[in-house]
Amino acid sequence: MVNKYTPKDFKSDQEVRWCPGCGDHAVLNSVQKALVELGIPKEQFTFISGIGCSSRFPYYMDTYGFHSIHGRASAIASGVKTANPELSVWQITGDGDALAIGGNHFIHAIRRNIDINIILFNNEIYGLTKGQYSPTSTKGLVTKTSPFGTVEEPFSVGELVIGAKGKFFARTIDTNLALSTQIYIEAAKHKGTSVIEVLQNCVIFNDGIHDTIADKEVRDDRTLILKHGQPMIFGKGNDKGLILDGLKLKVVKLGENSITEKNLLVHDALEANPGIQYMLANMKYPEYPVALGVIRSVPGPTYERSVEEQISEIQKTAKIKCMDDLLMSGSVWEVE
Amino acid sequence: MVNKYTPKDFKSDQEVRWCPGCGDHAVLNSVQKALVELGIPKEQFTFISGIGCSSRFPYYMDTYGFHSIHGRASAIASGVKTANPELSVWQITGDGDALAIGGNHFIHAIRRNIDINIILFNNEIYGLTKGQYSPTSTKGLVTKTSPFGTVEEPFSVGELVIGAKGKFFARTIDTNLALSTQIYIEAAKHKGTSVIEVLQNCVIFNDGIHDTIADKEVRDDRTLILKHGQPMIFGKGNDKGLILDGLKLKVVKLGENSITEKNLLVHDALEANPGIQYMLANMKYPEYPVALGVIRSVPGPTYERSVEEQISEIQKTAKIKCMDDLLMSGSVWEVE
Amino acid sequence: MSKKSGVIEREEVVIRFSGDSGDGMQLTGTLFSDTAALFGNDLSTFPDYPAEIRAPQGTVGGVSGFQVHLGHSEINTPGDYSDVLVAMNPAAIKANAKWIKTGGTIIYDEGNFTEKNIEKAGYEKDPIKEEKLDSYNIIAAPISSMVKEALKDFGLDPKSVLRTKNMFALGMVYWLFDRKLDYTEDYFEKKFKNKPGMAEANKIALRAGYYYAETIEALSPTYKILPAQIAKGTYRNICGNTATAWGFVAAAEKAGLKIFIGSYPITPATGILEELAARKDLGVISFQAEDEIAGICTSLGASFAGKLAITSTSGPGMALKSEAIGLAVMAELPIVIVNVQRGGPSTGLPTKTEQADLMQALFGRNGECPAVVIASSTPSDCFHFAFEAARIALEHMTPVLLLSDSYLANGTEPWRIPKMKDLPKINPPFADRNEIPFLPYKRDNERLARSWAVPGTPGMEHRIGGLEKTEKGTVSYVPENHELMVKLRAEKIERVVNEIPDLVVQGVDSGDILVVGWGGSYGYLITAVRELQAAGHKISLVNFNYIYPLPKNVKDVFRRFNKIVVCELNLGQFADYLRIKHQEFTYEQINKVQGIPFTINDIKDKCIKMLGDE
Amino acid sequence: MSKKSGVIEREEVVIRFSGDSGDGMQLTGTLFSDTAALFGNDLSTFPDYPAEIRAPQGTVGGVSGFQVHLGHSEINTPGDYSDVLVAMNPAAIKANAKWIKTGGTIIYDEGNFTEKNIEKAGYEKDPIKEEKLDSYNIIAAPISSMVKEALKDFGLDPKSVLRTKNMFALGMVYWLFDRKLDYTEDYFEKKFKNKPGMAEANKIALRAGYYYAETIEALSPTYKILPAQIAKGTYRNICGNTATAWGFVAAAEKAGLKIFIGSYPITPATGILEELAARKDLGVISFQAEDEIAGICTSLGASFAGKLAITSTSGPGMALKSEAIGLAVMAELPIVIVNVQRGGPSTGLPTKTEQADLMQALFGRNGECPAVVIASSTPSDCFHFAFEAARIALEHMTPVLLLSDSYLANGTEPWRIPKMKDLPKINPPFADRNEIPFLPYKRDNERLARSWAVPGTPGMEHRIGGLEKTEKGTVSYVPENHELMVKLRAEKIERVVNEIPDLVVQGVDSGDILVVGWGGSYGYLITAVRELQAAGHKISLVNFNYIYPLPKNVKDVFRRFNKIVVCELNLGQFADYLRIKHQEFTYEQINKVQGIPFTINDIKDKCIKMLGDE
Ligand SMILES: Cc1ncc(C[n+]2csc(CCOP(=O)(O)OP(=O)(O)O)c2C)c(N)n1
Ligand SMILES: Cc1ncc(C[n+]2csc(CCOP(=O)(O)OP(=O)(O)O)c2C)c(N)n1
Ligand code: SF4
Ligand code: SF4
Ligand SMILES: [Mg+2]
Ligand SMILES: [Mg+2]
Repeated sequence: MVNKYTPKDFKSDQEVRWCPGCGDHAVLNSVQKALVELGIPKEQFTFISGIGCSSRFPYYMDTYGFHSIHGRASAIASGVKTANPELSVWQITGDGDALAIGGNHFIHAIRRNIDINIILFNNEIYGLTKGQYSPTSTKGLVTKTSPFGTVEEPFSVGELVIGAKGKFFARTIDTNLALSTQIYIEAAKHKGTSVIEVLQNCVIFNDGIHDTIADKEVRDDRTLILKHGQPMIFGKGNDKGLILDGLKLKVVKLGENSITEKNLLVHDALEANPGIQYMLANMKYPEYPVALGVIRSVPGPTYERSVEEQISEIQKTAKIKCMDDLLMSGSVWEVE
Repeated sequence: MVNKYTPKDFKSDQEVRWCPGCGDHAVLNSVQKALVELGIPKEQFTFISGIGCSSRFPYYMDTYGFHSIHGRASAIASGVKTANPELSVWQITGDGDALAIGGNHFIHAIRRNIDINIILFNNEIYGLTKGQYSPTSTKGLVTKTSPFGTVEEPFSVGELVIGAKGKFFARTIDTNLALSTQIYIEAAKHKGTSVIEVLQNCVIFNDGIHDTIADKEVRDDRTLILKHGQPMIFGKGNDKGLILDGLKLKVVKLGENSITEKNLLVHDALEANPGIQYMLANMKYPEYPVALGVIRSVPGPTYERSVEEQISEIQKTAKIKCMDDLLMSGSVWEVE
Repeated sequence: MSKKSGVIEREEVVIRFSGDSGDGMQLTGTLFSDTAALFGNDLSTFPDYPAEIRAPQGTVGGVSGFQVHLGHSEINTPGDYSDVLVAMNPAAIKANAKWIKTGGTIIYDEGNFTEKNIEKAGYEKDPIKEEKLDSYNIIAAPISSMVKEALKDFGLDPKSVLRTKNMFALGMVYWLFDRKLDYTEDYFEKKFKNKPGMAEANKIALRAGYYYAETIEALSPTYKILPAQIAKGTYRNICGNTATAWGFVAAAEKAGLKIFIGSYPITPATGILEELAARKDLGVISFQAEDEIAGICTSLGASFAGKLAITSTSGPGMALKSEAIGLAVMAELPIVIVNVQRGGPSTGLPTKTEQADLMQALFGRNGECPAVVIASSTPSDCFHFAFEAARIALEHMTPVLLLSDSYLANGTEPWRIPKMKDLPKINPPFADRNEIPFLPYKRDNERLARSWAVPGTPGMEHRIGGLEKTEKGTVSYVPENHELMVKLRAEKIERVVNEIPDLVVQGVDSGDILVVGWGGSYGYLITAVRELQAAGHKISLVNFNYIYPLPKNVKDVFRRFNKIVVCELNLGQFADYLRIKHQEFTYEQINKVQGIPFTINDIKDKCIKMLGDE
Repeated sequence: MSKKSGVIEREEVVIRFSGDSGDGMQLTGTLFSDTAALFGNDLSTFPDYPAEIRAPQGTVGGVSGFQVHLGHSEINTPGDYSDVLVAMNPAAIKANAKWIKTGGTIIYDEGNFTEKNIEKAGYEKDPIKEEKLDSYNIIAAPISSMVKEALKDFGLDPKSVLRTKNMFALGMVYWLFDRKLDYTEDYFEKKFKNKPGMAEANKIALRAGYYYAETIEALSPTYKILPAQIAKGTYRNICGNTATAWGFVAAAEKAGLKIFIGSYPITPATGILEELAARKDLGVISFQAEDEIAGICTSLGASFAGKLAITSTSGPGMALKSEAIGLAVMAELPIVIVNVQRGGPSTGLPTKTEQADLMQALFGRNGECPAVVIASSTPSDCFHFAFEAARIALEHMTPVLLLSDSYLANGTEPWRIPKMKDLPKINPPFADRNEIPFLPYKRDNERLARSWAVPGTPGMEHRIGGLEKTEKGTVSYVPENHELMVKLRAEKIERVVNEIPDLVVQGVDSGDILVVGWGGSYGYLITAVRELQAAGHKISLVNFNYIYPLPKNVKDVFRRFNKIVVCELNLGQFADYLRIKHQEFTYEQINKVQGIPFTINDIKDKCIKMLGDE
């Protein structure tokens, strides 16, 4: 298939206003690259965002876009998609937008399995309001509203998504364009709510928060890129892997204790029972590598298609075909 | 210890207005019984509810009570407890109140691990508004707003709680007073957010929805009452149990295939890794028995105490001791 | 069926069915009013039930009532005082004693006037005596024992037998008003298609009551109310919530669009969502959202995607929607937000009626945030104003707030069914080809409405949002641009005035008193004003449906009366709004904040006093 | 330090620092104003920055400014036009050209006026020429190259070197105004305690600028502004948000309570939460909630539990809180809800100022839902009105809405520090022993406030909630009870009037024009009015801080002027409110909705025109 578009076709005429060095620039690029690969007519793309630095995203896309209000993007996107299932609907949101004020709409969109693609920019901070902690900030983080360190346990995005009946969850790093692009394509193809957590760097208010695992130097050893059907292998020299030890995951060195690729867990993103995916999503450095890639991708009926089917099913046999029929239905009487 | 109170001490002078036969009556009784056992002075008990049939609960308790607005009980209770950690704070809520409109406050209270006890009356319907489906209604349920059956996947309460970093989750049935009372006591003793899902019958709008498992005749065979440190045994004749089969749970018959009590899984509510508890919380009849009892109970720091400690830590060394100090701090100058 | 003596011909009569929440009074009242309507009476009904699903049996708090006002002449309210009270228990007497017309008829179920029930209702021994109702026309009917008797060989369990008591009572009332049983019998046959036993039992009880009434002949005088003189046409009974839902469906058909309703249940608005959820036959998409915010936001998304967007709620839910209404104003997307008002503030009196959310509708948002406000005034004209709300939203690209109330929502009246071909076509300003490149905030000169380019349309990709912006949609903090946009948005709403009808004065064109009402108090006000007119007073009524903008001729109407009296079920919100918009007039007020409608006498007495003050 | 020639003594002067968001203009302005304040000038400042954290470098959209108005006489606004503009790049010229006084001084960084930057700012070649500023006092300083030079052997990376440009510019300005460098040097020593190199680099740049200015002597005339004639006492600079936070802390101390603030960050209100989060030393509990609803609800819980409950937000967040404010009204719990207003509607202009949330504060709730509304009017009196809001909430058991705005929140001025012993004690009506059994809605006769029994108090167990209820707290749908409660809640708020001060007329007691303002426009209005008074006009000002209820003497004041002109940054909301409350007067209006404050001339010109119309 020859692509009809190039990434440039998705660039709007608006100046990009993120801070120089902000991870958001990279996400914008990878999304524009991914859209090219989807074979979807440009006019079908609709980007819905809430409020936050990341939520400025739709302005920079030459697609239909709605920069809405803080926290409500999941609800608006749900409405768009249910109203017109033909559209390719993308929600752009931040850790505050999706998980603080927007937490309820987020879990309900996921529960309903509405076919929207949610890109969650997780910089573990409120960027736009200049640096207050968010529901994903590490405990102890010093910010403008936690001058002595937070005392709150953060959400783990993957855990919450799966807990809300999520069927697609992936994780990527802003700077990894190739992986990100690939994931956006898979998310778009998945039918149902897809949540992609992007570990995004905010150079101004939370600089380097993902460096321990995202830094070029170390990322091969500290992250594991999952691929469906492939053994869970990672490390600079592809020398490490994951096995199951009782009910827990365990990092092993290939070659040591006569462990070979054969012994490693093979990633099954399609498995409906979330047990292992749940553990994968939750892996934290230094005990484990942080899992990237598509962690869970389970097929299931989508809300908007079920609604569509129910309506057409009912219309097949319905006696009421138009408003006049409805008006005259039930008990009516004539006055002469 | 001789109990200072009897359940009657917790009955207010208000007429109980639930429908005759409603499961809420039983919950009221078991809670009143449980409070007696706690050795807490009566004036410390504070009941916070949202709106719904179940949320009328505080009126019937002779304690401090606040019947607030729909969906906000978790937030109000969080405020009460953080403001005064000495109080014993109980949140009364329904499946609509906690999981529809109140979903966000619910997951955030849990994430913060504020020491409140949340009794969630799950009748899988909106009772007070006369019978619309709720986020826990089984797919396909015909209700006033789903005249052709719902097309939505319901939440599983336990799954959501654990996904939100929940540390205490228990399940009981309205009619099982002994079990319920026991669970309320354990919930009260647990430090941190305790969520108790009560399978409650709404005789008017969703009658018998839990009967498949809750009916006297069948409940021994279709439910499993978990006890920490005890093997997972159930059935009328204590003849069935659970084992782990690979990564999945499996029902076995004791005696068959030479399986004895020894082979069964032993319940560990204290285990921090939620793997098995997650599966237990999710068990559905007919494949499995439905799990009752305290499924998860993991200790951890509570929000309100951490706040308290941070403040007293800071006050120890703070130079500003009163408002006058604050006013005179930083750059000030004299005009003579 | 049978001959009667002592028949009294009446212009109109009010009957109230009252009993425990479990006694089926709502159904009884509905069946009675349907029968009266089919007979050709004009009528108005009002159900009145407790907020609890089942309040404690036998107590006043648990009483559920249904009032029907039927007549040969035009009927505009469910009536203040009842001619006939059917009381299924002592608590029903307690709840209604002061609302029975002197000398009226009370039918009660003797079998339920047990010591226990009498005490529960707060009486010592004899409710009739204690209420000093002895001289009324009292019919103590042994309803409970009669149904037991009638169904004794029927094989029903005792509970189900007693559930037919209401049909026995209804049978008696049918006899009293000389009505046929066939509509009611049909109803049971359909309802219990799969339980023929239940259908039969109810029919037996119904007939038993009818014959009992005939037999005792205590029920004289019986009433005869001739069919009303109403316009030719096909009629049906309709309540406000259904009429509202249908108005939207009609508008969607006329606009060639599908409806999307995103809502969260709340009393007394839920009926709109429920009716639209049932309209899958007409392609309605109903989205039961997780809360009111998601209700309006999903709808707003659907509006962006090109649907006729609706969201329905009541006061507290309205509060939650206010931020998103602001977004709709800013994004200039069409959406109708229905507020079926109930008693407030806060959770207030959820099942009661009030008109106290007017200021909230007008001003309850941050910033300069204008949106059209419309109010329905009768159960059946909810259809018309829902249609109008949708028309204005779609053609002017604006959110429209539609106010109804608990009284309209649940009340019913006969309604002459319109023909769809007689309704105007609705023409949303869809962007067309020659608008490429598409400028989202470019306006047409007449209405100042922007064009609507729906995702999926090639070449019209664009971005909208809640920040201030230029015509092109580009975010702008330029001071002058902001002021311009603020004024354009206000002016757009003001111009709606060109497409709404003038106020209609009911009565003389000038005179002593102009009664001013808005929305759902209409029935009471027009009845009171007509009675005062009949008594020779120079009094007229205007009832506002278009609240913002106000009709053009307000000033012209107001200045022709000596006194202007604004009547509303709140502390004076519309009066205050008029003070803002038409400061030049002086406004008297009649207010009531009791969770119940005005009574005709409320209005008449106060107006007469004011006439005297002249 | 050095002798100067050509010194001009001035009453007051306005200086504006302007540059890219990354140029550190906010810090520069703050350091300058602190130094001026320490010197004894009266002053007022206003920061003005883009909504983006870093808008694209070099563009007008990315310009960040900080204006300081200092004087020997009383200063009430940050000034309209600047005498001195420091422009770090061409875009800064573009953004400010029309706000420089004719003939004023412009200092700009030559090194940054590259072709690329000139083009980015939208100029062809020469910003000064293109803006026709040639005849002004233009100082093209090679700031970038000078700091490079000054720090060349310092071992700093080039980026850090360039970051000291602002200090070079500040040094120049200090020379121009003959100010000392020591406060600024101290600041850097403290700030970079652990990075002495950075401290030193900034100090070097600062001094380099100072000496450069001295050397070139182009900077004549230099200004001399003597210290202001202000009351004796200890002073500090304070911005509105900090003053608001401190007002609450002071009130808590005077009430013997702890503060609980539940809030969600939102521009421009976040500063209040941030300051209170830092006040753990004084025991403040700050709860960063998941959204605005949780913000107010956690606070309301804390109020129930006996704390001084605060929640702070801005317009859109206010919309979300409206349902819970209704609950607070119904439950009659004390809580202060702060709205730091910004440009609206919807997300609007988040960093700009406006006064358009007044109607929302008064009426933005369902039902008859009265709450006290108060507005602050200067950065420093935010302290007083926060204190007042807390006092009224606690003593009258009611929610209080406190309105501030973006201009007040970020603006600073010197403030004479009060002594805590001079502030009144606050006495919440805690229930006492002889109120057992405790009736939650029993009221005291004077204020109609209910008593406060806090969980944990033995024997006072009780229930409150959002449904209508009796004095005992029992839910009640009785019509007359509802009306009674509605009226009692309204009357309770009305009675607050007895405990607030009368309006103060600034100027003659009667005359031609009464300028009416409210809240944050005060500084501009008083300056304009004083200037008109000085020119001999019979004009006075009243500025409202107590909005609901209004002070007692409004009528008495209003009737003594020929014309009343209501000036506000919206389309006329306070004017409309006055039309409701005092319909007997005619109100002229001066309005501006541009996201920026009035200018003195706006007001003066319009007033003069009205005087002419007389
Ligand atoms: C109703 C409302 N509440 C609060 C805000 C202020 N606000 C805007 S964005 C934001 C959080 C931004 O954080 P996040 O979603 O993580 O996005 P980021 O800026 O980090 O990309 C907040 C609190 C708002 N605009 N509206
Ligand atoms: C803001 C708001 N929205 C909606 C409602 C209407 N409402 C009251 S209770 C309820 C749901 C009740 O369901 P649930 O929480 O499951 O409680 P139950 O009655 O089943 O015990 C709804 C939708 C309300 N009172 N307030
Ligand atoms: S503040 Fe942080 S998240 Fe926002 S644009 Fe700048 S770097 Fe990005
Ligand atoms: S409606 Fe259902 S939940 Fe509500 S009181 Fe009745 S039985 Fe209980
Ligand atoms: Mg973020
Ligand atoms: Mg429920």
